[in-house]
Amino acid sequence: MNKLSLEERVALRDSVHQLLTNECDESAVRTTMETTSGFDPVLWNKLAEMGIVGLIINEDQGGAGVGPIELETVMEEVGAALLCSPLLASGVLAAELLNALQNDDVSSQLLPAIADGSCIATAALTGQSGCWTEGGVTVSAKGNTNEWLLSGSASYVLHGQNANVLLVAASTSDGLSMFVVEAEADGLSISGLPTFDHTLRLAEISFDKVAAERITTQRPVWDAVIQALDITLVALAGEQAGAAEHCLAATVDYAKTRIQFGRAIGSFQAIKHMAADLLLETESSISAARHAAACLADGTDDATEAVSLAAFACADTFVSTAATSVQMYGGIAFTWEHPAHLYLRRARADAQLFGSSSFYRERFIQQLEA
Amino acid sequence: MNKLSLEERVALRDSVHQLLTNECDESAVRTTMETTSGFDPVLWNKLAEMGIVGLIINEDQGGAGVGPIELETVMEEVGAALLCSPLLASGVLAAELLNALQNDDVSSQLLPAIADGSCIATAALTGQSGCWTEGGVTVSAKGNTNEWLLSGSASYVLHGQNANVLLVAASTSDGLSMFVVEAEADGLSISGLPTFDHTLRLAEISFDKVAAERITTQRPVWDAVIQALDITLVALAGEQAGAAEHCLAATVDYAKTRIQFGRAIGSFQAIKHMAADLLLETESSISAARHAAACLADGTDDATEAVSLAAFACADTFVSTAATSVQMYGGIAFTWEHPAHLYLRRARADAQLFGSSSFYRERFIQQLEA
Amino acid sequence: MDTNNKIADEELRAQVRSWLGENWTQAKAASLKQHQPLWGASDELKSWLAEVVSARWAAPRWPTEWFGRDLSNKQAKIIEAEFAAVRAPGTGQDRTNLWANTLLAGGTEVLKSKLIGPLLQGEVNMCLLYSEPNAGSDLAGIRTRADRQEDHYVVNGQKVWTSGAMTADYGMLIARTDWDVPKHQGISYFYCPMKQEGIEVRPLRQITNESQFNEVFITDALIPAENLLGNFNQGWQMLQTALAYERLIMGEGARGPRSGGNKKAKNVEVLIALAREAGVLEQPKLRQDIAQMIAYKKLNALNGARGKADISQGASSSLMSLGKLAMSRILHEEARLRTEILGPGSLFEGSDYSDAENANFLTFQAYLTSIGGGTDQIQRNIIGERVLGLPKEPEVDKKIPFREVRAS
Amino acid sequence: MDTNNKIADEELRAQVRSWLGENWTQAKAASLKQHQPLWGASDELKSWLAEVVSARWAAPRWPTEWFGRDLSNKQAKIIEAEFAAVRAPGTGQDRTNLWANTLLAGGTEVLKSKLIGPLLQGEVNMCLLYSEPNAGSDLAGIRTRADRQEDHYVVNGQKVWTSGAMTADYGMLIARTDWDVPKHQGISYFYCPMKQEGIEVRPLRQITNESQFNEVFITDALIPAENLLGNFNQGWQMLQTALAYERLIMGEGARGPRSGGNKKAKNVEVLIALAREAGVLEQPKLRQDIAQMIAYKKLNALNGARGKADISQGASSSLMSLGKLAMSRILHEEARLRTEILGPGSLFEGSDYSDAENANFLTFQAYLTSIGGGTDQIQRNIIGERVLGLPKEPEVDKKIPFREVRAS
Repeated sequence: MNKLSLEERVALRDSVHQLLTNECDESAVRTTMETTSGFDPVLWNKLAEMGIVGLIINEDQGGAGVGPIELETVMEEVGAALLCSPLLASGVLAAELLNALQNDDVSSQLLPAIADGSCIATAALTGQSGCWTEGGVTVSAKGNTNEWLLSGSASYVLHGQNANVLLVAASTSDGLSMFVVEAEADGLSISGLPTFDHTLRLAEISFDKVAAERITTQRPVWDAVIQALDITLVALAGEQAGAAEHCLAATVDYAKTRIQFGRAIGSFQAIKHMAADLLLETESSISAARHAAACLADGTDDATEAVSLAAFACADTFVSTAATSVQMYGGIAFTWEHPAHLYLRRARADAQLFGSSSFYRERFIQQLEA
Repeated sequence: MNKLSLEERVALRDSVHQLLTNECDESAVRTTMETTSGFDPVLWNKLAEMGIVGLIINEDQGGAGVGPIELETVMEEVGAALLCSPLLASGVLAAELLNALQNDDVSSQLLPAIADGSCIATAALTGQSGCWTEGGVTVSAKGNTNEWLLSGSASYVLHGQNANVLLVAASTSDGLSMFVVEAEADGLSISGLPTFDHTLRLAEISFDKVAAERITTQRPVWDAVIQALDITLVALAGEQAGAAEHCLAATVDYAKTRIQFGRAIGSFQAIKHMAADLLLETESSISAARHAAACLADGTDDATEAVSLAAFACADTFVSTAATSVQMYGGIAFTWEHPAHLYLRRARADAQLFGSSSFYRERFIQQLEA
Repeated sequence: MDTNNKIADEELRAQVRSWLGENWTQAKAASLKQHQPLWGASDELKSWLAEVVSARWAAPRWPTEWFGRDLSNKQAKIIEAEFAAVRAPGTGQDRTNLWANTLLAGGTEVLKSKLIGPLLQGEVNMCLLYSEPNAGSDLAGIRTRADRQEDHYVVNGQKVWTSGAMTADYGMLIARTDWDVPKHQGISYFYCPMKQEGIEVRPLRQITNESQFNEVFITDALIPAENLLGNFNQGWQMLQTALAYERLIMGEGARGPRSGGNKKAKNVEVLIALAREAGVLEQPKLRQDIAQMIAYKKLNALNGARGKADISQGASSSLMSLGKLAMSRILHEEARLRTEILGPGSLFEGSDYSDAENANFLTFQAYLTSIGGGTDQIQRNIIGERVLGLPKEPEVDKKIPFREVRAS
Repeated sequence: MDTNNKIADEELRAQVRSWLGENWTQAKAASLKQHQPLWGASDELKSWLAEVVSARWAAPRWPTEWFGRDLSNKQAKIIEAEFAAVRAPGTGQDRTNLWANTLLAGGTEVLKSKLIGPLLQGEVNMCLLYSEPNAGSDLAGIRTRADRQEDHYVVNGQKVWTSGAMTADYGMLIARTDWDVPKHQGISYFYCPMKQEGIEVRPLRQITNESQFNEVFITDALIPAENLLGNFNQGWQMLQTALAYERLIMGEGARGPRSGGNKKAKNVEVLIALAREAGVLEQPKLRQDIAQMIAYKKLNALNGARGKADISQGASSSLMSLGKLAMSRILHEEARLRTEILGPGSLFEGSDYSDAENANFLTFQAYLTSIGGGTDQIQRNIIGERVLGLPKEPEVDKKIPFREVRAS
């Protein structure tokens, strides 16, 4: 994995910011979020061309070959802009899962297409319970070296309805394995779920003896899943921190110009103190996300601890910042036309995507106890 | 049990208020709290003469024969004035425990002296764990009908160092029983504990084969203890609500007169909004304490639920009001000479005396589930 | 005197009971139970109200020239009790009919003669035209203007957060009539006819994806001169009167269970049931949070009951002003808990996911309480100033001509 | 130039290393380790500082006429690194010595000649005479007066929250010198001699039952005219300079672990250990709360590290202004958790109950952070205004003569 220099990272961030400013303003988000696929293929291709989709895919597989630090940087911009895309599903979760499984054949087969955006991949790792531990898997596989059939169901599959390829965790008589399933496979049924956050796409998938290719690996499979989830959590933390920072900045701008009682409302302590408290939260979330990214990149001992911290700190901060901003705006944010509720919806969704804040707080203290 | 009319209750409250204004101002509290006994015998006698010490003791035992409603009313004044006295230990907990055990001989022997203040009684119900359930008892009794000997220890005994008589819960081979022990009995060792709230007196008591009189009763003993604890909790809730209300009122008065930046500090939203939020809390605590008292007096089905609610609502409110008031006062409340810390000390003590808020929140939801 | 009153009380009770016995037939009761349209009264209700009004039961505290009986509050309560006993609607409008009370308090004879009867009879639909995009917390900052021309006023401006504007016949409107005096001194209060060309009503889509409110665009709309309430340029005082009626009505409605909390409120059980169903009721932290939330609800109900007991009839209670702030916390916290109970199940919307739908709806709808009708922040100012007596902030725009007041 | 500098850097490093090798003997290191008195420097330290000063290592960034070497920040850091490597104190005072920096910035030549050397050598004890009973949050509201009489000022008034006043030789004092101009414009800044008859120092007993601070009563105390810092009546500006030094020093000190949080801070383990010892570490709600509290601490440390990395040397960081607010929450929450862990065990005080003593002490001591040096409320104003750029409140007393300003 390479690391960009600070200057290169700033340039990367600027270019993403510029692209999203041009192609992903509020009106574009509102249009895209009401489409069936929930993403804009043109923008998706531009992101792929820019190297964003393949950011953490090795250079020899067509990716940019950088790591969590650069990913987190990009995701702050993604969060601020409320980008609708399968980036997290395909370019992060699925890509890192393939990286982690260290099966060169499968990686060579899938990663280049993931990196150039032509193949959208995602991972099916949990069932109805939405429990992101090994026990949450509710797909089982039967077969032998050459032929495997999957049965059962998976849910909360990010952009499952847009995927060309699914990476599916399934239990076998030998323990857990990962499988590759084509989206068109017989016996596979993918249903989009109606999400409260319209910028999000989730699917439920049922498997009725679906033919699948087993990904052989030297690693314990759930370890690979955890590696993939950890970088996904860091990316999500970046999205949350960037979005929270954006919410606060926009609200503060409004508070400077909205006049009531002959004064800008931001001159009232009620508003000013809410903003000050939120600044502490948003700055802390940025610190948490960046620190987790740095720890993952450096492979420090406390990386998992840092990821847990970022997971709950950023989730809680985005929710509270988006929620408080509605209160600070007042009536205007109670209208559909105002963007505040879009952020609050995203914040509530992000806070549940891969497990709750309580789950990660518990994981955090377990790591501290260890 | 009689109930006073509203007018009589107002008169009772006024007379207590008058007495405490005269004899229990801040300087009297500061003097009394640094004495060994931690109460003023002269004021104690006046309270007894006024009927306050024997408030819930039947008239035929020398008491006023009223109930929780009147007691709660009085306790609001007691809390506001930070009265230092064994009222809760002797006139409430011990007195109601005797009422509840329904043993006429023992009651006739003890209650008149408790009511007139000449005998200070208290109850030893828990050990080192401070757990106010039957499992928390760590005194055991051996003997037969005529002769009982107690061994073990009790702690958190309210005004144990001032008591003439102890009511002691002890386990026997037949289950739990209550015993009367004279403070001068052989083998008894009473050690005052150094309390952070200087207006409080607690003792640890060890029993080395101490001769005791068993209080025979038809009721399950722990039921009687719960009855006594419930009215004690209501009295404590009244104390907490009255004290919290006083804290807020005093702080608001200060905020009206303290000038900074050419304005009363109470004109700043930061202070004003803290005060408004506290008013919601203090009014709620008064409602909770009075409602619990009314439910106990009427013996309603949900009386225990109402007591639980009052227990945690009033404890939390007094702590948060006293703590927030220090912040609102600013530097001046950081000095020993300012009374704010006396209330904060009392609030922190009251919140632990008979179990934590978490304990009563759990009891509350159990009652709602039932 | 006491004896005289007692006889009158019993006579009155007998009278109303007998009248109800004759007129409140089972058929009417049945017809009124169903088909209550969202806005405006049904024909059946209107017809019943007409009977109540003509028998002078609708507003018994009011003077006899305005459909009333000049009765004391105590005796009016007797009538209300009899109506309530048979579940007949229509009396007590001297307490609960915001529109009629405001009109009676400030209307011209012409307007009162024209509308008080129809208002009591449910013949007229109404709405409120107070808030504007730039005058929310600061209602006295309104910029909708009304200019006198001969025997009417010409109105231009925009109002927002209006419910019922689509069906309303009249709106109670505040508009600026003098721009050269301080902000509170140049406002007038009108009954504005809504069915006219100059009034355009557009539904306002809310974050809940409902449209409970409207925006109202006003372009050269006309108001007859006799539709002025209170004095010209003294609309702020008239507004305070109307707001006081509104708070009184809302306060009674919002206070929750009448008993101090003896009965377990239904939504309490719902939350515990929800947690049980989701299999998380045994989680100790959640139990603490649910207990605390239920406690907030019970304490608010107890405060309401205590406030009701404390205050004398008609007076506003300090406890009442706390209710809105308390409800705001309760609703936001309930939404948070519903979300926590559902976990990832809260991600969805639509009729197949009713638990999620409830949690998400409440998350957004809670702002209607914490923002609508004065934000929590404004409410804390009110409590701090009016209840606790803390001094007001310096008001930079209070004494200058409105023309010079800074605006967004 | 780059090459020249590199050579100079290495020369400098060699120079300081050799000097330390000769002068920082093991005996000195040992004598300085022990017996550090609470107020003021020990004789051993003073004697060492005198060596450091005369070798011009104490304040290398300063001009040569004031014991310095006129070095760049980068080269000064080389000296600091060498001193730190052998744990020798005394250098870097051009960053850390509040008293000397303030004096250098604003003092008269007479005063600088008299005191700068002794200040660097630890020969002079100092205290701050800023706050007054009626000027806490509003420091510009001070009422201690200084009146010029011939070649000195006569001072009368009262100061509070002074630490070290008992042993101080001088206090940095602000006093009002003109009552007829607005509040910020009539203040002057002095080095006030403390060992004189007109100064009475009384210990202030705190709620923690300690006496870390004093009240200082000033009655006709005299200050020589040359002890004025900055210009007459421009003490407010001088104060801002002094406060900026103070914040810089405090900020560096308060930022917590230098690494971004790679190492588990010691007090984290203490809290978990405390819960384990009390047998409550397995309670799920407590685990959540402890995790959150540790998270607050780590996040604050991470913010500090990020702020340090973000800002260029010497500049004040917006993240730094958040640290005080963050610490306030952390300390109050830690006190709450310690109390919850102990339960009824928290009721006690005294040396036999050290866990309770810690919990109770911290409960009170936390206010030193949330009130001292500007309350959390003032701090939120500062963050809102200086960091987020929100407008100030109307200031009613800013432009009127101080004589007319309302006081308590």
